[in-house]
Amino acid sequence: MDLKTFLSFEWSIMAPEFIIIGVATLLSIIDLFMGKDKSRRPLGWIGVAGVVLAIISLVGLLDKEATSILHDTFRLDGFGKAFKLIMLVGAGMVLLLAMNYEPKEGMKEYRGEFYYLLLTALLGAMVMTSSGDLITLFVGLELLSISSYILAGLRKKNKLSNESAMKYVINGGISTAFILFGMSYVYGLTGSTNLTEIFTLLSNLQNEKLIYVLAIAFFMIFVGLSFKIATAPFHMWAPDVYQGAPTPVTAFLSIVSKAAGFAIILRVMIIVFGQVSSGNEETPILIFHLQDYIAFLAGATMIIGNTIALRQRNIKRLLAYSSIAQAGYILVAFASLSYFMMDAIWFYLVAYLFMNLGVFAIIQVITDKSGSEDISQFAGLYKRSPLVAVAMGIFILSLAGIPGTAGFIGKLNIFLGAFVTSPAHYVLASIMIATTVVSYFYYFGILTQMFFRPAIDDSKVKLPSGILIVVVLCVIGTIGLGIFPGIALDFLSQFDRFSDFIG
Amino acid sequence: MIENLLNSPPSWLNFGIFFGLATALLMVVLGFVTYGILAERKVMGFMQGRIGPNQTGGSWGLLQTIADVLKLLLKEDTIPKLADRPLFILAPIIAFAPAFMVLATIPFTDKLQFANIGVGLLYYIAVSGITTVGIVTGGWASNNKYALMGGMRAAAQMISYEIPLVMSVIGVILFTGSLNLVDIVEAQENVWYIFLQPVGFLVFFIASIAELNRTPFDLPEAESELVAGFHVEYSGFRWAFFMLAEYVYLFAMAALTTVLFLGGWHPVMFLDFIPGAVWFALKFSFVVFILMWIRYTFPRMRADQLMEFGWKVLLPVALANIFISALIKELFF
Amino acid sequence: MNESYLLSLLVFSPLLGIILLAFVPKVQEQTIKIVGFLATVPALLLSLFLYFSYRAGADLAQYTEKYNWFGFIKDGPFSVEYDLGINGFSLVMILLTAILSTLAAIASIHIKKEWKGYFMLFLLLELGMLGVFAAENLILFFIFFELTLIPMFFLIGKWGYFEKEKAAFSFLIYNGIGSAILLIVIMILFAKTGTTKISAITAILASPQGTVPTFGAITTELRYGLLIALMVAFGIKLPIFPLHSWMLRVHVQAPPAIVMLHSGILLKIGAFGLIRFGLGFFPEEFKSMAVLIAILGVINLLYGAFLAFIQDDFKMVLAYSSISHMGIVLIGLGSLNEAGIQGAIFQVISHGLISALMFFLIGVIYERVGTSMIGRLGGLAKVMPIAAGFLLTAAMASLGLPGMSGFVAEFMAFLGLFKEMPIIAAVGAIGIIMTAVYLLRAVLNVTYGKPNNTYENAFDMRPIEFVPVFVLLGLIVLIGVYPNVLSQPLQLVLDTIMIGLGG
Amino acid sequence: MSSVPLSAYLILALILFCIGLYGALTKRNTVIVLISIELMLNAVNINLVAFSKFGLMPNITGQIFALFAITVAAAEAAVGLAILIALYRNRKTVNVDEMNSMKN
Amino acid sequence: MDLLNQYLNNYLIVIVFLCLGILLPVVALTAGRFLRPHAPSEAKYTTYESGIEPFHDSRVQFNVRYYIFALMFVIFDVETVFLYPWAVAYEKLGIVALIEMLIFVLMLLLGLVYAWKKKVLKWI
Repeated sequence: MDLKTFLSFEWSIMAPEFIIIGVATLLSIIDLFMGKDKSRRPLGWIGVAGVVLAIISLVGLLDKEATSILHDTFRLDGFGKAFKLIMLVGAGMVLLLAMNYEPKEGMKEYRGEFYYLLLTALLGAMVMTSSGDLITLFVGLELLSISSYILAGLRKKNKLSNESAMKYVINGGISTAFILFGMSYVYGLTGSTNLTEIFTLLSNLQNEKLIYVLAIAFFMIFVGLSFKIATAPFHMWAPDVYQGAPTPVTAFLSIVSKAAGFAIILRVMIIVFGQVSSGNEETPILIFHLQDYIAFLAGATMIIGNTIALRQRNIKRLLAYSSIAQAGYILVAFASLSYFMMDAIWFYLVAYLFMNLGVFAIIQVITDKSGSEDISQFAGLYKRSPLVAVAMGIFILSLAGIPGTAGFIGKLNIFLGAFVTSPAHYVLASIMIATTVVSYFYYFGILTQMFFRPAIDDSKVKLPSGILIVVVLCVIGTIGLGIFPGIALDFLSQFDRFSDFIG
Repeated sequence: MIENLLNSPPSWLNFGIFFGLATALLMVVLGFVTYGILAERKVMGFMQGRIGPNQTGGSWGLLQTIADVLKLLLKEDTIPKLADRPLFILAPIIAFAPAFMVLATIPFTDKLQFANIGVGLLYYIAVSGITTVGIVTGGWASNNKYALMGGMRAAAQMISYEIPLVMSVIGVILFTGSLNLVDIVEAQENVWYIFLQPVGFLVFFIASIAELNRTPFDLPEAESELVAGFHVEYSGFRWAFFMLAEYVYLFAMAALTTVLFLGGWHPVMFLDFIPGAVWFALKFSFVVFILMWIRYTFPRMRADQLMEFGWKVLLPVALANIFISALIKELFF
Repeated sequence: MNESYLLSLLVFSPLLGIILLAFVPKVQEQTIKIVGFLATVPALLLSLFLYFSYRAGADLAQYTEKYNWFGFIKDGPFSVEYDLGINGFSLVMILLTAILSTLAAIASIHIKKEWKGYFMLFLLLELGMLGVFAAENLILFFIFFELTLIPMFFLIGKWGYFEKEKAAFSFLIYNGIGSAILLIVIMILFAKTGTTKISAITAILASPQGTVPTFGAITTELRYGLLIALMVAFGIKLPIFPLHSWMLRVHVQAPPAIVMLHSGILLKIGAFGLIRFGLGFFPEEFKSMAVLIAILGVINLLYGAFLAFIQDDFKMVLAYSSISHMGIVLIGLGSLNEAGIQGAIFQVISHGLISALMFFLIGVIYERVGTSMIGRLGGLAKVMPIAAGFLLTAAMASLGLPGMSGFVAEFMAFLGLFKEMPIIAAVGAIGIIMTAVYLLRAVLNVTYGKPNNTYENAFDMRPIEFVPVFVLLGLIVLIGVYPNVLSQPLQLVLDTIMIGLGG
Repeated sequence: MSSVPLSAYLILALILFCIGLYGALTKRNTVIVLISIELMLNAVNINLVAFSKFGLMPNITGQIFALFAITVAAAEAAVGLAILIALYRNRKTVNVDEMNSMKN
Repeated sequence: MDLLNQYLNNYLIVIVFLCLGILLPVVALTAGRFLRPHAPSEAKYTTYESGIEPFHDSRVQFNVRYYIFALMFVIFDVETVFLYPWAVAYEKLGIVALIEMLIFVLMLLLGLVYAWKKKVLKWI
């Protein structure tokens, strides 16, 4: 590559990434040379400013045609833009949470690290979302994962934090190995790591044996990626990690990391395996052969997540199982492989972003204040601070999928996808709705605590300004998308069902 | 004839021939070690104003080392009962085998080289790293606090200095465009890399001393504090193999320095009537002498100085050197 | 089509009250009560206006409202409209809702705490109920349907009696299952037809298969499956025999004003849905299951009656009597002729009025004497002669005394069934007698039985409490004497149903 | 001697991968678990390099991929060990099954 | 074919060296076994430590610095994996690769500075 080609690339399409990496580097340097006793809070604002800047630059790129640079390794298409938007908004809000995260011990010295590790993790997620090459994809994935490992263990003096990080590393390492193993087979069969090339090469594959190998590769990658989104069979880490990690990190893992996980699943699965012929007359496309297995995993995830959540007393652990279940719902959208798949996943992730982030924002305030994560800390919240309780109630209702909230429309979209295919996925959708009803038990259990039970202490819960911003944004998002889902759906329609996904 | 051999398909016959040749080299190396040790003592004596060994085998003490070896061979071999027996036995072998293996790729002259492999330099660095494992294993298996401390220190030191070492040669690779040692030597036909890469050479040289565990960087076996470091529990021939490994590395490292920076077998200026092998031997001996010289004239460093020097001075310098080299190459070549 | 905002105004008028209440300070109890009451009035006035203008011959179609809401495909199928409209049946139901809501607001004087939250939820509940009847779009219907769930959960769980939380949860879970099943049906229909407009779906389902393009085959099996699912979904709400246990708890534990609304309207949503969707979408299939429905009706009738006979708690008696009376609705539906269906609809409305009256009176008595156990009551006629007298009158209405609404409804329902299935009807008739027995036993015990209680604080009815009683009794008698007030508006709907049934 | 078939490499890689997986799932000592994970990752590298040399469409990309895999594996191991050290300071254990303060 | 044979032969030589490297200690030690005396006594097999028999495992917990340096080594050593191919192919890659490498090494330096500032590089 000579200088001319190098300069001929449209570097501007990487602007959001550049901004994030620049801010992350800047923050790490500032943090390094800052006095020990100085407050790190301004750094958080720099981080937020960087994320906002990145969002602005991304919005500026919205009209751009799908473009690839760096020999097709980086690709900005509708899919990338849409998912990056979720991640950026999510990370921005998590930063606001992190600035106001004040646990009883073990956080003071590492506040600076928090911000830039969060940004590098975000960078990994973004790179992953718009990569056009297995290697880039993998590097992005690992940038996200490794940053998250450290983030989970950031409270170095805290046992739970250590343990959660350790478990995260072990599980993450195993899943990485699985993904890589699968990818190595894909590479072996095609001799290329470029997604577009793989797409064309594999669609011409006819050899039965090789298709068999490909199916194994598919499973390895899928199982490995299911770790990222915390679905069965790799969900075991989630409760422990969610519980032990600092609350903003938990929020990050459950939102940005999950969105990234789904982004990579769609990228890899649809592009790499989307057109592989199965050698079978009836269902000529391999992925439709494997659909039932994905559906099985989705079903198992929903059942496991929702039933085990029933007996949790720790609020973060409960939310962990809830997020497993929610991932299962989104997986239903993937398993049904319908016309609406991408839209449904995107919309649900947006809804999930608002509702779950809101929940974590309030959880963070409550648990910081009391030092306990037991669900009983929410008792009488309505008496103590009615508005906070109402906001929390809205988020919980949205998670439960009650109409009028974004969560409901998201579920609607998923159902539509599940039913519109032929044959329709009646069983899967039924499991989904049945487990949703099961989830009422624990979601409304939280509401019971907040509204029906007497308060332990009558102290007011006051939201710091940063968290207040997050909560207000999330309420607006949750209710707004519940009542006017057209906003998001119209926004989505400009990508035309991500038709430029495969370039 | 050797050409034909190399071009023939690999077979057991080849294996036998190579084996014979390698044994010959081994003998040479053992000879070097024997007289290297003697030379070291003599040079030491000379520098310290005394005579050194002079009784055994004539007036210069020529048989002194041989006597030492025999003594070691006949010495009773003890393995402490608390030691981890299998590892204890294995450790000297792990330490020695790579030391000998690295010699396979060193080109002594354009003809006299055993294995001309494409990634010779990488091979050298990679294989030599294994020795560290042997040393740590020895320290660990002894189940002795001195030994363990020595082993850990050795490991810390060797890995710390390995980084400047590998970084410093990048300049050389940059100018040659190859990892093949023969290519590297041939690229120095006109000008030696010591002139193009003075900084690289300096870093390399210092790091190589540390890698060899020689004074001023001989912390792992610091007699006065750790008794003898990782091999405190070893005696007899097992101990001898650690020593042997050390001296074979001295040989190898001096050879590598010659190859990388001193133009290998290339003659100085017009003196090309003298065969390459002699030139190589001369340069090689010079390097060995310098190494000995340093050993006797410098005091041992403190542990903290040692580590911080490696990380805070050598590594940044080596990194900077890479870029200056790249820029020079970009601008002037 | 005229642009009219009347229906929106009607449905969302309680929202105004909610907003106003939000700004009223918690301590001003009197203001809250007045605002809460007044907020129910606009809906009442508007619905009365609609009723009388319809009686005067106005065309209801002019009130239809339709706006694009959101679409899963932009400008294509799979979009959802905001679509309100009424017919005679729903008009009557809206009127009933508005009247009962106003009366329940008056009855809410018995509530003891947290007026503000109570009235906000109360008005939200009213909004939901009004919306359910006005929705012309399945998704909209479902949203309003679920919207009733949440306020009910809180109203029961917070302002109920001793086992309120348990009652709230069982209400939530049963109805959650019901609405989940309903959602599945709605989404399947949506996915297959691409629309959620009720009239459009009716038209598509009515036309023979293959004549109208759909997005998936609607096979006969699917139709039966959907119908059964609908029956289960609405059967839970109604409640039909094996799915009724939640409703007992709610009736016993919820505050009286809420039970008025619950038994008066919420249960009727089940019947409404069954008629509107079950009968409206799948008339053919409904026909072939008529016997089953009639049998279920008879079982409900007898089961409710038997169990009501052995209850100690007056509220339980009324709860089982509700089950029993809902059996009559089913009997009417099972007959599938004009008289039967008209009877069913009459029963829906009549029972709405009667049970509201009964529960109001029970609430009055409970407030004075602190119990509703028949064994501990007795001789109320002496202490509270007026209340006892009204109670007796209401019981008479309930057991179908001629001249009151209950009689008309039961008479027509049985008339219809005797025409079609005389044997089943004969068995069912036993239930009518049972009704008289258990009601008289309970009421006579309470009014004239031996007083077991000292009734220290008992006083007779307050002036304000006369308003609901008079209004309800007046309506009951009006319908009983002059059924035309109902039958005339319903005629058009009945004709449509009969055409759907093929004559 | 040059005719070692591709399948031999693949089987070797698969065996290594399985050994690593077994170790990662069953061993108590976290260090061993981390090493097992490294083993799995290196199995992948064997695969990649074998494909890159003897695959259906041999090219250099596989080796580049392997390089990245090595780097990432190193980073992961480094982070893993760092976390392990922090954990050890707090808990005085490196056993996986003693990390149970969050069970309920 | 010649090239392939050369290639293989070269590696054969490496194997030969490996064998020899292992063989020499084995042979020497085996030979030594026949030559050296064997007169065990209790004291000879004690651990060398001030004359008092240590009564438990001497694998004491050592300073965490060792680990941290090991971690640093792993990171920096692996990064050189990228520098070597770049250096070899430098002529073909040219200025663009130089800039890229500059960024890469700057990142490395940043890491080094980070470690420095965090006092990781300080020995005891």
